[in-house]
Amino acid sequence: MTSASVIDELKKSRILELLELGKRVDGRALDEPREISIETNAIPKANGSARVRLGETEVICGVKIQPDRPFPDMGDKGIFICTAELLPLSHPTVETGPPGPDVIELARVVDRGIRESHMIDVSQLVIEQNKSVVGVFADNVVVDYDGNLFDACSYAATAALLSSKSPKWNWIDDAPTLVEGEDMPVPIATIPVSVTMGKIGTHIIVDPNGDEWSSMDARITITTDSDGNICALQKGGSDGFTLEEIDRCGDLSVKVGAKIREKLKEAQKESQ
Amino acid sequence: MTSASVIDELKKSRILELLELGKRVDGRALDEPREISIETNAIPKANGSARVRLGETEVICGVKIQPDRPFPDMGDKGIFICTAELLPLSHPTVETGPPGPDVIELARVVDRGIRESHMIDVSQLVIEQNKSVVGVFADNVVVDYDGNLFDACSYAATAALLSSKSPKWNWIDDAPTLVEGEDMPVPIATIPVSVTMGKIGTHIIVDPNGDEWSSMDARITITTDSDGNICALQKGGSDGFTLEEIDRCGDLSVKVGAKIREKLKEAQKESQ
Amino acid sequence: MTSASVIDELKKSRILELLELGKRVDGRALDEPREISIETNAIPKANGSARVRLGETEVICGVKIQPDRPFPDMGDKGIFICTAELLPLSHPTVETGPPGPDVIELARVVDRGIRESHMIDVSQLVIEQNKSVVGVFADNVVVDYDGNLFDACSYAATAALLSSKSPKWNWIDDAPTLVEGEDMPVPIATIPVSVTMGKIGTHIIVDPNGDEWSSMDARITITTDSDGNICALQKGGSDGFTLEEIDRCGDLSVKVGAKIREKLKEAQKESQ
Amino acid sequence: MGGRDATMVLLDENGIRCDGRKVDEPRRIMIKAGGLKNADGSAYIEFGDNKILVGVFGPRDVHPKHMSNTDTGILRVRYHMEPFSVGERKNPAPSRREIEISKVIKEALEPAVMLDKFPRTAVDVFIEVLQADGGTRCAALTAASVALADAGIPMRDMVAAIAAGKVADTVILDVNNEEDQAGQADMPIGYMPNLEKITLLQLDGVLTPDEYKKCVQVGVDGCKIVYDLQKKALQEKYFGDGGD
Amino acid sequence: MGGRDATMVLLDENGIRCDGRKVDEPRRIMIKAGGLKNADGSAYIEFGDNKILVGVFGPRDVHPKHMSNTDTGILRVRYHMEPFSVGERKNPAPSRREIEISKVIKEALEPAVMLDKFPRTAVDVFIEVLQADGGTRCAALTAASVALADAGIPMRDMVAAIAAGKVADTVILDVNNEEDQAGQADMPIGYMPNLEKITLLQLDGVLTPDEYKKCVQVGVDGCKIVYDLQKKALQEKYFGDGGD
Amino acid sequence: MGGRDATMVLLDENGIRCDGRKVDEPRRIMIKAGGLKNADGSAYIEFGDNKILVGVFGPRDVHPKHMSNTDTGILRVRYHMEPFSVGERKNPAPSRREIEISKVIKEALEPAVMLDKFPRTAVDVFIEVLQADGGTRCAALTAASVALADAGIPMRDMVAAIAAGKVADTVILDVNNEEDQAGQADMPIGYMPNLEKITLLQLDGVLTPDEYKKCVQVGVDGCKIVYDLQKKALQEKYFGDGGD
Repeated sequence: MTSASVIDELKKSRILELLELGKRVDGRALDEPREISIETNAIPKANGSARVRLGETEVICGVKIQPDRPFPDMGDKGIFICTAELLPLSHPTVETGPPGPDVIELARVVDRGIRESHMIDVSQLVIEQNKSVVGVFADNVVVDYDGNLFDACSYAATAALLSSKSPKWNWIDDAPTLVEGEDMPVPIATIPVSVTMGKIGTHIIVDPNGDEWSSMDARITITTDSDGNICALQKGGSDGFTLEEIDRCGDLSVKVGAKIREKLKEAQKESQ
Repeated sequence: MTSASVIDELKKSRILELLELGKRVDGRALDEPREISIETNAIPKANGSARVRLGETEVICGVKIQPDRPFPDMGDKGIFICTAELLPLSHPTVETGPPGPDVIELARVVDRGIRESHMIDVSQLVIEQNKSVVGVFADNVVVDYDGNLFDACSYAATAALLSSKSPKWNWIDDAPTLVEGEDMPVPIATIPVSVTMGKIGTHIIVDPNGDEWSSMDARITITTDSDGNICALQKGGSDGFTLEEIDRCGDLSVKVGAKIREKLKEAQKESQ
Repeated sequence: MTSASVIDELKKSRILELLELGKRVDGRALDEPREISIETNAIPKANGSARVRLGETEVICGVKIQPDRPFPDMGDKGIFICTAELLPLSHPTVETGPPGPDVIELARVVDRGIRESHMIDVSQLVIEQNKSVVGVFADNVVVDYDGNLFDACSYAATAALLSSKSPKWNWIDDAPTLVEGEDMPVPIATIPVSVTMGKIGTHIIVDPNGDEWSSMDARITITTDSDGNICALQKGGSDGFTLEEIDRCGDLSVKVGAKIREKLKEAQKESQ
Repeated sequence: MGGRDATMVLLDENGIRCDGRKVDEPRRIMIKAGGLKNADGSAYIEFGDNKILVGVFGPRDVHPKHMSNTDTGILRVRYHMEPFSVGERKNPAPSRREIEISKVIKEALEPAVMLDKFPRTAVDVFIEVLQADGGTRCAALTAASVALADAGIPMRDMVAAIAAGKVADTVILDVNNEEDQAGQADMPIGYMPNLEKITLLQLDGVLTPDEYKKCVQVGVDGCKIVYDLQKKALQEKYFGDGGD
Repeated sequence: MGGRDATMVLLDENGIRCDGRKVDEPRRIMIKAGGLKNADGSAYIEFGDNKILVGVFGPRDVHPKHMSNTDTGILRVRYHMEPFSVGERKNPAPSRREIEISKVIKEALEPAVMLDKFPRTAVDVFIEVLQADGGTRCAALTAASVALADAGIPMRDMVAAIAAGKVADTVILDVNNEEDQAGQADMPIGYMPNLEKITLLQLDGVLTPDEYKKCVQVGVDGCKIVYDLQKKALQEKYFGDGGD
Repeated sequence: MGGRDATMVLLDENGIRCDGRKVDEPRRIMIKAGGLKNADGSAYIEFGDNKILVGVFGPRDVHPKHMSNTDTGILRVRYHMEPFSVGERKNPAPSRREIEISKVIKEALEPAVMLDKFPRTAVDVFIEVLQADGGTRCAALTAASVALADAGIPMRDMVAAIAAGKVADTVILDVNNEEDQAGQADMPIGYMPNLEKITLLQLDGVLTPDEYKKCVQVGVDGCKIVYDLQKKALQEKYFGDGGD
């Protein structure tokens, strides 16, 4: 997703010109995210799922819940893993093959935002201590790219988890055994919301679209929880932020995050 | 094995010209496979083995039989796996490294032909239900290439399996334990025979040699069992077949397959 | 580390010229290794460690000791594994990525020299027969390259092992359980010393430095044990040795090895 | 294959299958042409419980150059399953099964695409299985044909695909997952109705020679039903109706 | 994060931390510029129990050529842990964590390096973690800045780095391993004191908005302490003293 | 090495080894030059229970070009074991052992091949171990020399190879699998009899300095026996007889 063509340079100039006037290319306010649409249960055979559109970026997340062996020295906790993948049909520049550093960072940041918020109470996901636990896998696939995958994947994973039903297993004859008809919601403690902000020149914009994404100098993704606390953060890009900008981004993430959390709650309600 | 040189074009024209006259470059009838020679026990230290020459194509198959853990939810069945590999000494164009799509397809088609015929009765290959089963591995290596690896590998694997002796294991002290001196033939239910046909122009030819292989428009591999039933099929190549051609290939596979099955039975007798 | 530049050719001529006069580029005698400095406990959190400088070649070895599962059919023996890696900061030509044949050979020769000397008595490294053993991992990383990594890595691994303290585990409740405060030296049976000799023209030199290494025609690494016996050997490079040269190299390895063994013993004493 | 699970009733005394269908009745099929914004062409198919998305890019340059062909264009196909598309979470690394199916679908599409119209370049077909039921390769091939047409790639015909098979000693159309697991045979077929050519054909399971011929015929007839739905999907996108 | 181990006393009644430090006190930091013979520039840092070696090569040609940029130089960073650097022996293959940290450090260094001064070429920064305690990425970034300066790469400023965090509901400077495992939040910060820019910032763990702002401030102040030690290390190498 | 299995009698009171051989007696060796149809040169060897096939291609172009050398030809060697060649089925991926042996055999062959006669090109030697007993590398090297000669590659000499070793405190020729597993030392030797140069030499196991010298001598004498069989194999192919 890097580029240095003449067109890109022109686009960047145009974006910057508008920002000097307080405007964005698609008419949004600087602190305004794009329209979010959330469709849950898009993959009915999965244990939970969501299809999220953030502007023209589109992500599908499917949740699989299944017995697993605990990690070493973590026998009293279940497993939560969130991944992200750019499908090659999402953009002409995406290549198949093992993920590069960009995609690895994306997956890890989305995973960490949800993990550090303690959204999923993994202590409740134990079938038999030290032997068998429940694994919750939230896999994001990007099907259309128009910037800001961090937030789109985060919302898709969160919405999919909120809509998930977990089967129940008992430990019988040294093996986890499915208990029919006892599906329950996944134990949810909070609803994390990530808000990604780009820095172009000295301007901070919320939820950069594809053109803004390739023009920006630096970015920051801040995740807040239902209490309005900040629980994860990742700075990226080839420029820095002043102390004042970092503070302002913190405030923005709380404010914008609260509105998006309401949309996630709505989607959760509709899914039930 | 792809090519587009002038020589190749001339070869193809010549092959096609002859076919219009009902003839093949090596003088065979259109429904006539090349000479097959089968030498069993070529690798005495393996549990079974065969060296097969189909014209100038040559394949060695070695069978290894050893205790293994069953696949999940398959605790009452042993394991049968058949592979195929093109050794780099078999042709100047073969490259080392992980197998490409052609070789992966080859291995999977050969495996499926034998597996779907139910040649090996895997339900008899259980040492201790859900804990330990017998694994039968038939590994083909191609040492000389002159077209039609599908059939050459299939005959080599089948002949090697027919000549195999399996050790016996008992379940003692939570481990499979070898019982000396109780080697027995592998449990065989039927003898599958694959017959590969190429389509060049509108002509269908049995067992294409190397030059025919690189000239053909499409191919079909059909496996029949000892009852003369059809148990596996794979179409390949960049052209299609008419419904009538598909029917005709089915008949050919039964007719030609029956003759080749006799050769495999002979080789089995000689191996004992 | 291959090269064929004009400078390299000139260097080789100069080295050879001097050798004809019985001299080396850095003033050493032909059978004289470079200065060796050994600092143990360079990595205090490891179970043992050493930083070794052989001239301007520098290697760090860290030893990790931890419970492991025994190899199949080796349930009455612990595990010893020695590795070697060229860090990319050690020389401008080193590339990241999976190790090439040169580095694989280096690691295996260093491992074999120590293993075949029976330095570590692996029969004493059993926690519970067939279930749990102690694994001793000696990992070498090269931080500065100036030729002869074979000997530098071998000395680093040997010094690190001589300085190692192993924790103790008991088999309790089907798991290895650490016994606090019972760290003991690793069971050492002998001190192996590898001596690498290069052949340039008809001259045999001990411990080639970087320039000599890229100029030499062949090399031989011979490891001796505390009894002055020869326990491992590896010939390398694109030329051969006469029978007489091989005999002479054997004698050199015993003579030079004995001196270096004293340095390793000193370092061991200092580490305690 | 071959009576794997004897306890399941795959066909009742009235000739009704485990999911309520008649022997020659396909599952519900919904095809949508277009949908993706960045792809040059795309299609989405629901074929029973299969949900598959296909995106097409090209003709476009080939990197590295030596992979291109001066005489003809090349078709590249990747069939890929999402981790959440199957019962047990799938490992994200491409499996040998996915590599084989990619090749089989590629060779099934090649006779339909006028590759000689775009020498030196490549057309890429990316197939994403979001949810898998039996018969993903037929559904994928069907959708890929529509996506290629949607991308404006010059074509001789479209390939329609569906599986025939055998359960309870009866030849059936459109094998679902249970029938694939517990039935006697599965024969995926890809067919170009205008050119009257079978371009994909596979078989797992045991058939008598007569059943074999019947299966091929039943499959070809089924492909014609699928073909009508492919055309309808393109008409809906480009003329705003279902071709009625 | 977030009170993982309730039994450990991370802060006693006198405001003293588990390793005896005060809340705003960094661990012992020792920086040495140079040291490696083959690298164009190098540095070694001990930051608490962290021991990290950094070597720099370049500017030098890029292979393959198409990875280079005609307008600007490129910076390449590899963060790598030795197998023996952590509690349980690390698998030698690069982990996803190492790949992410390499990227984060690269982007933290880029604003400091005058990349436009060496178009078409690359500067390589190789970071080797010999022994890991909490905060390896801050220690690595700090040492990498010194190694770049030692290599004579033109720079706008150096990046100094240290983590702020939260234990026992108190904001602290320089999180060690125990505090990272059992504490409530860890916020690594990289800062250029002259340009007044934060170039690395991450956070794991829960902070109120006020604590968040306080953490950033405490971290920035800590970076200034580290910055003095960086300058001192360079002065010692190049002028034979500690700048006193 | 070193008396791994004390219960096995490796040498009886009459100086007879576990497989009936005398101390200086090689196993049965059968060498055939040629045999493969597509390779430019080939050889097949049975050396005790080892069965090894070698194919040679070249001199031929090198891809990618930058791997070639304008001054000299290059030799590439791959030593590879079939999955069924050893006791327990071998994983098909190349092992580190196979990579090392490939390198050792390559360097053992290089002094024998006139690489300067074919600059810019490569000769490829593909070694396939069909059945392994002790001493595969010596058998492989022996067969590779014959295959190179069969391919018409210009050579200074052929390399013959065999192992010396030590069992029951006695130096022996041609170590078999049991002797390798339970014996005291294994020393594979590759030797060019005309040029009187040792080009392959390895040792695992403990030898006194005197035993070391004796092993080398015994091995070199053994190589001369092997060398005669190599020449005989080529004579049989090219002159239709065994050189009698």
